[in-house]
Amino acid sequence: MAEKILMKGNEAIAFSAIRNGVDGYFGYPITPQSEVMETLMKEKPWETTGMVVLQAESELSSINMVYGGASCGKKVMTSSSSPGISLMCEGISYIAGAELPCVIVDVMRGGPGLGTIQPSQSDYFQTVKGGGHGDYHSIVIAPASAQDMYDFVDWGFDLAFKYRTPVIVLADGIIGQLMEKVELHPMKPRRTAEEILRDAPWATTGKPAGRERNVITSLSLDADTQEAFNQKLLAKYEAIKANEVKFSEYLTSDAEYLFVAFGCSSRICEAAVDILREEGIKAGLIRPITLFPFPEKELNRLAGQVKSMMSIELSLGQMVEDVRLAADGQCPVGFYGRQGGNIFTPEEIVEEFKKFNKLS
Amino acid sequence: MAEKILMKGNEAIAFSAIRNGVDGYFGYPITPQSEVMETLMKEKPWETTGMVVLQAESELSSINMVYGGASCGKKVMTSSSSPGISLMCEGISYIAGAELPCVIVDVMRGGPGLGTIQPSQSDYFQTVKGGGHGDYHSIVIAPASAQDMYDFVDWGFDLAFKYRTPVIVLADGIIGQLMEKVELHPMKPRRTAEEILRDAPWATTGKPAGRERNVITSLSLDADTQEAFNQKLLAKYEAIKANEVKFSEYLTSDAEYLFVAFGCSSRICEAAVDILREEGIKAGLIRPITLFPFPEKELNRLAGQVKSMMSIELSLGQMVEDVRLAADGQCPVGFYGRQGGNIFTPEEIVEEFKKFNKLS
Amino acid sequence: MENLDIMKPENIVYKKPALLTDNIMHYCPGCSHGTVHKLIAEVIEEMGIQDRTIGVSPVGCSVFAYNYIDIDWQEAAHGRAPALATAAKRLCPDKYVFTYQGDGDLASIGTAEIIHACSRGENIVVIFINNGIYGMTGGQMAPTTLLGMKTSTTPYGRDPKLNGFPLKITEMLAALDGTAYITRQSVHTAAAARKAKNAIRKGFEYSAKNIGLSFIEIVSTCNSGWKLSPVEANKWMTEHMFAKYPVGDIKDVLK
Amino acid sequence: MENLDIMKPENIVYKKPALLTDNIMHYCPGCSHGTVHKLIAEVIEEMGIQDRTIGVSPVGCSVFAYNYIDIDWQEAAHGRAPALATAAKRLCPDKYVFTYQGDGDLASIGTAEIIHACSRGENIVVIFINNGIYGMTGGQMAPTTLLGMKTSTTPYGRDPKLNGFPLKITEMLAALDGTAYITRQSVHTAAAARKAKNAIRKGFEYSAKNIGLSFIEIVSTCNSGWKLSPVEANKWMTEHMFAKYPVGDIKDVLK
Amino acid sequence: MKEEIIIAGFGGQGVLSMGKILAYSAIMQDLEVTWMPSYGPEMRGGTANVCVIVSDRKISSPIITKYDTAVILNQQSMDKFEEKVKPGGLLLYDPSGITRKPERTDITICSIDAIEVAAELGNAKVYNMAVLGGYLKIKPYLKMENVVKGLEKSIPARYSDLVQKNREAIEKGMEKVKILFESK
Amino acid sequence: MKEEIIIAGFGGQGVLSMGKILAYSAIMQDLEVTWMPSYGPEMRGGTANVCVIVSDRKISSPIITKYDTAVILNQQSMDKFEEKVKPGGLLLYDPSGITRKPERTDITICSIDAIEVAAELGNAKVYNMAVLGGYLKIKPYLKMENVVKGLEKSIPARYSDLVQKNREAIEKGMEKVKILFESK
Amino acid sequence: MAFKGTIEIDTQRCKGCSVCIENCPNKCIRLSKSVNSKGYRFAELANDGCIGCASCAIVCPDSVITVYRTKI
Amino acid sequence: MAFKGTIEIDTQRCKGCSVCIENCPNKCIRLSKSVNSKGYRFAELANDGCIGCASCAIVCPDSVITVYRTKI
Ligand SMILES: Cc1ncc(C[n+]2csc(CCOP(=O)(O)OP(=O)(O)O)c2C)c(N)n1
Ligand SMILES: Cc1ncc(C[n+]2csc(CCOP(=O)(O)OP(=O)(O)O)c2C)c(N)n1
Ligand code: SF4
Ligand code: SF4
Ligand code: SF4
Ligand code: SF4
Ligand code: SF4
Ligand code: SF4
Ligand SMILES: [Mg+2]
Ligand SMILES: [Mg+2]
Repeated sequence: MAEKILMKGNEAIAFSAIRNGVDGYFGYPITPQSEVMETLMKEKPWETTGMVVLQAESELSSINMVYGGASCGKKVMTSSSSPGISLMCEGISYIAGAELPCVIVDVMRGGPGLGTIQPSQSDYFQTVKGGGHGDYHSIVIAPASAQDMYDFVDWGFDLAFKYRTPVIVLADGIIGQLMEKVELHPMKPRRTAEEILRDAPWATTGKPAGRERNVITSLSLDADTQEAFNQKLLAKYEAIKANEVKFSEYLTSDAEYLFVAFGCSSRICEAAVDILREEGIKAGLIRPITLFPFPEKELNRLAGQVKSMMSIELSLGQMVEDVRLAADGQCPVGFYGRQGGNIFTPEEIVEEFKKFNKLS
Repeated sequence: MAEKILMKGNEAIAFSAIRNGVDGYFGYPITPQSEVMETLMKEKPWETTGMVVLQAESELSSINMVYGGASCGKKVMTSSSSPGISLMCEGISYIAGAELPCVIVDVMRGGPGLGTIQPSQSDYFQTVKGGGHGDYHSIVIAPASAQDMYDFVDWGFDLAFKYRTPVIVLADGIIGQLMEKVELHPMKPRRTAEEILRDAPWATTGKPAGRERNVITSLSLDADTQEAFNQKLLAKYEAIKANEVKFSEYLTSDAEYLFVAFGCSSRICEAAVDILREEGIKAGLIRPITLFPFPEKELNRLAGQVKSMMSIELSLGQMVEDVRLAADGQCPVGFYGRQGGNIFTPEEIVEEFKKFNKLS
Repeated sequence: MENLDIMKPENIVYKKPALLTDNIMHYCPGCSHGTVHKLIAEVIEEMGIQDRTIGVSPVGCSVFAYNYIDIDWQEAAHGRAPALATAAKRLCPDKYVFTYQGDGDLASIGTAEIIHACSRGENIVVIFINNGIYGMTGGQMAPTTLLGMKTSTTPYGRDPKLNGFPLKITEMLAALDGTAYITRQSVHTAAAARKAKNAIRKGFEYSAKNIGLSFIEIVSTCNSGWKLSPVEANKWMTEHMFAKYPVGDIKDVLK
Repeated sequence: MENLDIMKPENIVYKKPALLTDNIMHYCPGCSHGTVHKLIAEVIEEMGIQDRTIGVSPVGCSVFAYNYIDIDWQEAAHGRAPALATAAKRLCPDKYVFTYQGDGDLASIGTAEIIHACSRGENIVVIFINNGIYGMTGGQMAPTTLLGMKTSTTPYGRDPKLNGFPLKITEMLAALDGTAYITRQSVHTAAAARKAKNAIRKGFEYSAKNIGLSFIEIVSTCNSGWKLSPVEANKWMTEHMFAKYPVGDIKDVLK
Repeated sequence: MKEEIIIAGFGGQGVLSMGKILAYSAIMQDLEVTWMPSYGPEMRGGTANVCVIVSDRKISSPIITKYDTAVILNQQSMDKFEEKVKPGGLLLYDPSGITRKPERTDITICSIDAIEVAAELGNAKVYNMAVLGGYLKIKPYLKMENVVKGLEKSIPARYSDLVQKNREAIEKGMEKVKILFESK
Repeated sequence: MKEEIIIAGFGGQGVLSMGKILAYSAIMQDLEVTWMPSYGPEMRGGTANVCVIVSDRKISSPIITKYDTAVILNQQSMDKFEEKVKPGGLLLYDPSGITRKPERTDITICSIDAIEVAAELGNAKVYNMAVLGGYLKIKPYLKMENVVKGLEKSIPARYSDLVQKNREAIEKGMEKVKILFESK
Repeated sequence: MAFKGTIEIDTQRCKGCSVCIENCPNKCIRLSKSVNSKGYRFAELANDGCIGCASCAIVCPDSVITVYRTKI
Repeated sequence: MAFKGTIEIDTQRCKGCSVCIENCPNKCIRLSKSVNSKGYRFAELANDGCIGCASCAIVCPDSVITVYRTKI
C-alpha cells in the first residue's frame, strides 16, 4: 500500500517534484507558497535524485531560469503567487512562443496589487486568458486538495512535454496551506541524458556532428513565418481542447440547477449541493479540472438540461465568462463570489443560490 | 483654424503629451513605438512646459516611475509594445489597486514571445481581461488613426483622473507608424500645484499640518477591508460601464450583417463594408472605441437585428469572445483574423465574410 | 528627590518624536525597523520638512512604515521603490523624497532599480535596512545572508556553491558616479543610533543640494528570522554581520 | 610568383572558421558583432567543444547570433540571458554555457540578472558587447553611452542631469566574490582581436574549472547608431570609448 | 462521525502542532482529516489558530465558520471564537490565559490546567499535549493506540523519546480536564 | 480621386522623405493622405519602402497590396512590386539600379534618370526630388504651388534654401521623365 | 555637576525586547514579573540609578520610553 | 626569411566596410569601383605587397577573406 502522509498542499508540490523525477526548481519567496522552496531546501534532493533547487533573485529571473532549463529538455518548474506571476508574464509568453514544456504553480492570493496574502481565485483571467502578450495559451489545471497538488505536478509535466507548452497549476492559499492525507506513489527516477535525447530531440544539449543545431527561439521577423507559427500554435490548442478536457461531476445526471466551481470553491460547492439535495432541490456541480481547455462541450450540453447555472468563485467573477460562453444563451448564468481572502460557506452559497433562482 | 500637421501616430502621442499639459513621460525603447520617446527628447519639453521625460532602465522601471509620479497627482504616462507591456503587468495591477490615474500606450506587435515587430492586435486579452493578477480592469481605448493617437492622450487622462484608474491606449504597429494629417488643438498648460491639490487631494504632495497623511497603497491584509475595496472597485467598473462606452457605427441602421473590429482593423472593415454595399449586401460595422467598457448593450441589441456578426482582428481571435458574450446566442458569431504582422485586405475580408455567411 | 518629582514636562530630555504616530508597530519585539523609523521621524521633525517629504515604503516587514511616520507615503511594488522615488523627485524637485527598503527588496529583486537610480544621480535618499534575511515572508535567504547562516531556504547554512555569495551592494553603489554620500551604520546602541541619525540627516541635507543620491545602510537584526532573542541578535550582529559589513562612511563627495 | 600560385589549400593561413555558418550576417557593414562571432566560433572550434556548448543570445542586434555560430542556442528575453545560462549550466554541469549580450541588454534591463549570476558564481562565460548604444532599436541611449554622445534619445548629447551617468558595470562585477575572470577587450585591430580571442578562450577554460563566472567585455562600435563610417567609428572608439572604458584585464583569480 | 475543531492561542503555545498530531492520530484510525492554519505575517506576536476537521467520510469544504469544538488558549481567541461554537458543542479552555470566563449556556464548557501538567512533567513543551489529552477525554473518538501512532508519525524518529513524554502529557491531561458546565 | 502609391528602394535613396513630401503636398491641396512605411531592423542595409495614399475622400484602409503607381529604385523592389501594380497603373523606375527591365504590358511604364538630375544640380541629396518630379509629371494631380508648400512644411525652416534646390530638382525631373510604354 | 533622571515607560506598548536593559549604563531597567495585555513582560525601572542619559529611550524600537532629567 | 601572400575575397558577401583596408600593414587592399549584388563596393587586392599576415581577415566582420602565404 502506498504511504499516506499528512502534508500541506505546498509541501505536496515539493515532495511530488522530488519523487517524480523533476530536474530543477527555481523560485522566489512569496506568501502563501514559500513552503514549496523551503521544503525542497530542507529535503536537499541534490544529494539524492540530483534535482537542482535554486533561489533566484526575483520571479523574473526564476521564470527565465525555467526557460533556460526547459530549453535543455529538462523537467523544470517554478512556483509563486499572484504578484510574482504577473512578473512572469513576459517569460511565460516567451516559453509559449518557444514551445517549451514546464510547470508553473500559482498559489493565488487576493489582489490587485499587493492586496492580501489570503486565498483568492482572482488570477483566472491572468492565467487562462492572457497574462502575457500575444496569441498563446497555457494549459491551466486547478487542484482542489493536497493530493491534487501532489498528482498535478506529474500530470502537468506529462501535458507540458506532450504539447511542448507551459502548464500552470492554479491553486490558491487554501489548497497551498491545507494539510491533508496524501498518498505517495512510487518514485520515478529523473530521465537520463539518453532519455532526454529521445524525448526532447529539439533541446539544446550540445550539437553533435550528426544533427542540425537546435535553436530555441520565439522570434521570426518575417510575417509569413510568424503567421505560420501562430497557426501551428492554434492547431496545438485545438488538439489540447479536443483531447485534454478534464472535469468532475457531482450529481449532474438529474440536475435541474448547476454550480460551476474550480479548486477549493468546488469543495465548498459540493457541500452546498448536499444541503440543497437534502432540501429536495436537484442541484449538481461541475468542477472544471482543466481551466484551459475549458469543459465547454459538457457545460453546453448541461445548459440545455438545467434551469440555470451559477459560477461560484473567490473573485469578482472571471470564470463566469467562460461559463456564459459555454451556455451560449441557453439558460441564465449567475455568479456569486467573495473577495479579499474572505471565503464563502456552503450555507452562504445555498442562500445566494436561492436568491438567484428566486426559490423560497 | 487649428494647425494640421502630417505626423506618425507615435509622434502624435508625443506632441499631444506636450501640448496637453502632461507632467511626465517614462519609457524604454521598443519597436514599433520608439518614436514616442525620441520625439519627446527632440522637442525637449522640459525647457518649455516643464514636462519631465526620462528613459528608464526597463519597462518594469518605467511603469513604476509612472506609479510614483501618479502618486504625486501628476499626469504621467508611458508607452511600450507587447513584450514591454507584459513586464508592466505587476505594475499595472498595483496602479489599479492603488487607484492611480495614468495613461499607458501599447503599440502592439506580433507575439507570443519576441515574435515579430510587425503590427498585431493580439494583446486584447492581456489589456482588456487582465494581464496583471487580481480583480481589476484598465479602461482600454483603441485609436484607429494618427488623429486618434493625438486625441486619446488627453481623453485618456480625463478618464484616468475621473475614475482614478489606469487607461491603456491600445494601438498597433500600423497606427503607430502611419503618418496622417493631425489637427492640433490649442495648448493646455500643465496644472499648477494648487490645481493638483484641488483635483487630486489624495496625492502625496507633502503633508501639511492641517490634513491626514496621504498614503498610496494597494495593501490590506485584513480580508474584510480588502473585500470592501474589491467591491469599491467593482462599483467603479460598473460606473465606467454605465457612462463611458464609446463606439462608432458605420451603416448599421439597416444592416443585416455586422462586422465588429477595432483600431486599424476597423478601417479595413469599413472598406470591406463599402465593397459589400456596392454588391447590394447590407453589411455594417461597429467599431468599439472603448474596449473596456465594451459596447455590450449596443451589440446585444444589434444581435437581435442582424443575421450574423463577425469579429475581424489581427489575432487568433480574442475580442470575439466579448462579441459572443454580447450576442448571447442571438445570432451566429464568426471570426476572421490574420497574424504575425500580416494584414488582411478589404477584399480578403469580403471573401471570408461570404464564406462564413455562405453567400454566393 | 522622588522620580515623580522629576517627571515634569520641563525635565523631559527624550520622548517619542511627534512625527511617530500612535499606532502600535507590528514589528517583532526588538526589531531594528522601529528604531530606524524613530530616527527618520526625528530628522524630518528637526528639519521641519514634514510638509515637503514623501516617503516610499517597500514590500517587506516595513511595508507598513506608512502607518508609523506621519508624512505622505507611497507604497511601492517589491524592489521598485527607487523608480517611484525617481519620478516623484523629478516631478516635484522641491520635495524631499526617500525610500526605505529591506535587503531582499533592494539587493535582490530591486537590484536594477537601485543601481540605475544611483547611476542617474537621482537626488533622493535611500535608507537600506540590511538584516541579512527576508523577514516578512518568514526568514528566507537574502543576497546579504552571510555564508553559513541558517535561514528557511538555507536550513543547513548558506553554501556558496549552492546559494551564491553574500552581496555587498553598498560598496558597489559607491563606485557609481551618481552617488553623493554612502555610509553604513547600525542602531544597536545609543551611540550607534546617534551616528545613524546624523547620517540620515546628512542624506536629507545632501538631497537638497542636488548633488546626487545619498544611501544609508543600516546593518540590522531580524531576531525572528535569526531565531535569537533581540539582545542575542544584537550581539550576533556585532560579531558576524559587522565583519562582512563594516560600519562607517564609504563615500562623501563633499569631503 | 603569381597570386594564383599561392592560392593553394596548403598555403591557407587564415580562413572563415568552420563553425561559422554560411548565412550572410544581417549586421551593418563593419559592425563589431561579426568579428566577435568569429572569435567565439574559433575558440569553440579549437577547443573541440561544439557538442558540449550552449550559447544564449540576447535581444539586441545579436538576437540572431544563432544563425551564425553552428552550435545549440537559446534565445533569451531582453536582459535575462544570465538567468537562462544559470539554469542550463546548473542542470548540465558538463556543458560549456555562455551568454552573448549587448550593453542595453546586460547593463540596463538585465542589470539584476547579470549581477546575481556573478554573485552566485555561476560557472558560465559572458561576452558583453559594449557599443554604447541600443543598436537594434535604432540608436537610443544605453547605460554605457558617453557623456555628450548623441543618440536618438539624447539628440543633443547625453547630459548627466537629464540622462544620468555612464555605467561601468564591468568594474562593478569585478568586485563580486563569484567572478573569476573579468577583462575588457576590443576587436578593431588584428592585435586587439587576437587578444580578445585569447580572453574568450581563457573564459571558456576557466568555466570548466568551476571557479566562477568569466566576463569578457568587448568595447565595440555601432557605426549605424553612431552615424559614422565603420573606419571612423573605430577611430572614435579608440579616442573616446577607451578613455572611459580602458581595455585590459580587471580581475583574474588564478593570477 | 464528523468533528469540526478550532484550536486557537498564542503563536508559541504549540497550537499548530497540536492540530497536526490530532490530525495524524485520526488518519491512523483511517478517518479523513483536513488541517487549515491561519497564515501570514499578521501572526507575528499575535494569535495563531488552526481548524481541524475529522470525519469518517470524504471532507468537502475545509472552510468552516461554526465549530463542534473550540479549544481556546488565550483571551483574544476566547473573544473571537466563543460565539462560533455550534449549540450543543464543546468549548475547552485553559483558564491561565483567560481573564473573562465563557458565558454561553447552550454548549458544554470544560477547562484544562495544562500549565500545571507541563510543570508536573517538568517540560513546558508538552503543554499542548496536555490540552489534547483533555480534549480527547471529552471527545473519545480516537483510540489511544492510534494517538500514539499519530505521535510517532509527527515526531522525527531521532526524537523518539519525545513520543513517550507526549503520551504521558496526554494521559495527564485526560485526568486533569474538568467539565464546568454541561449543555443539555 | 484616389491614388495609391508604393515607393521602394534602398534605405539611403530618400524613399521615406519623398513619400513624406508627396503627402504634405497633397495635404496643402486639401486632400486626404496616409503614409505607411515598412519599419524595423530588417531595413538595415536592405530595402525601404513607403506606401502613400492620396484621396479626396476620407481614407479607410491604409493597407493596400495593389497599387495605382509603383515608384521603383532598385532591383529587389522591382522583383517585389512590379506584379503588384494594378492593370492600367503606372510603374516608374530609375534604370540605374535596375538589371532586369519591367515586363508587364498592361501598365504604363516610365523611367527617370534621377542620378543624372542630381549630378546636374551638383547635389546627390535631391535625387529623390527628381524622382518625385518625374512622378508628378505623369500624374499631374498636384499644383506646383502646393508642392512647394509641401516642401516648406517638410523641411525645417533653418534649411529654407533647400526648398529652392528641391524645387529645381522636381522641375528637372519633370523634364527628364520618359514614357517607355503606354497601356491602353 | 551631577544629574538625576528617571524614565516613564508606556508599559502597554512595551514588547519586552530588553534592548533598553542592555543599553542602560547603570543597569537601571529590568523586565516585570507580570505581563501586559499583549502577553509581554514589560520593562520597568529597577533601581534609583537613572541619570537620564536617554540611552534606553534612543534604542527602544517601540519608542515607549520618555526620559526626564534634572540637575542635583 | 621573407613571405609572399595573397588573399581571396568573397566579394558577394563583402559589405565594403573598409576595416580590412585600414588594418593592412602594407596598404594592399582597396574598394572596388563596381558594386556587388547587394549594392556594396567590395574589397579587392590593390597591389602585390601582401605578405599574408592575415590582419585583414582577422578583423573582417563578415569573415569573407581567406589568406594564403608561402615562403619565398
Ligand atoms: C513580486 C513579489 N515577490 C515576492 C513578494 C513576497 N515578499 C514580500 S516581502 C519579501 C522580502 C522582504 O525581505 P526584505 O526586503 O529583506 O525586508 P525585511 O522583511 O527583511 O525587512 C518578499 C519576497 C512580493 N510581495 N512581491
Ligand atoms: C522587454 C523588451 N523591451 C524592449 C525591447 C526592444 N529592444 C530590442 S533590442 C533592444 C536594445 C538592444 O541594445 P543592446 O543590448 O545594446 O544591443 P545592440 O543592438 O546594441 O547590440 C531593445 C530595447 C524588447 N525586445 N523587449
Ligand atoms: S520578522 Fe524580522 S524584520 Fe520583520 S518585524 Fe520581525 S524581527 Fe523585524
Ligand atoms: S545597428 Fe549597430 S550594432 Fe546593430 S548591426 Fe548595425 S552597427 Fe551593428
Ligand atoms: S526597548 Fe522598549 S520595547 Fe524593548 S523592553 Fe525596553 S521599553 Fe520595552
Ligand atoms: S536614561 Fe540612561 S540611565 Fe536612565 S534608565 Fe535610561 S539608559 Fe538607564
Ligand atoms: S573587412 Fe571584410 S566586409 Fe569589410 S571591406 Fe574588408 S572584406 Fe569587405
Ligand atoms: S594578409 Fe596582411 S598584408 Fe595581405 S592584404 Fe591582408 S592585411 Fe594586407
Ligand atoms: Mg531583510
Ligand atoms: Mg548596444
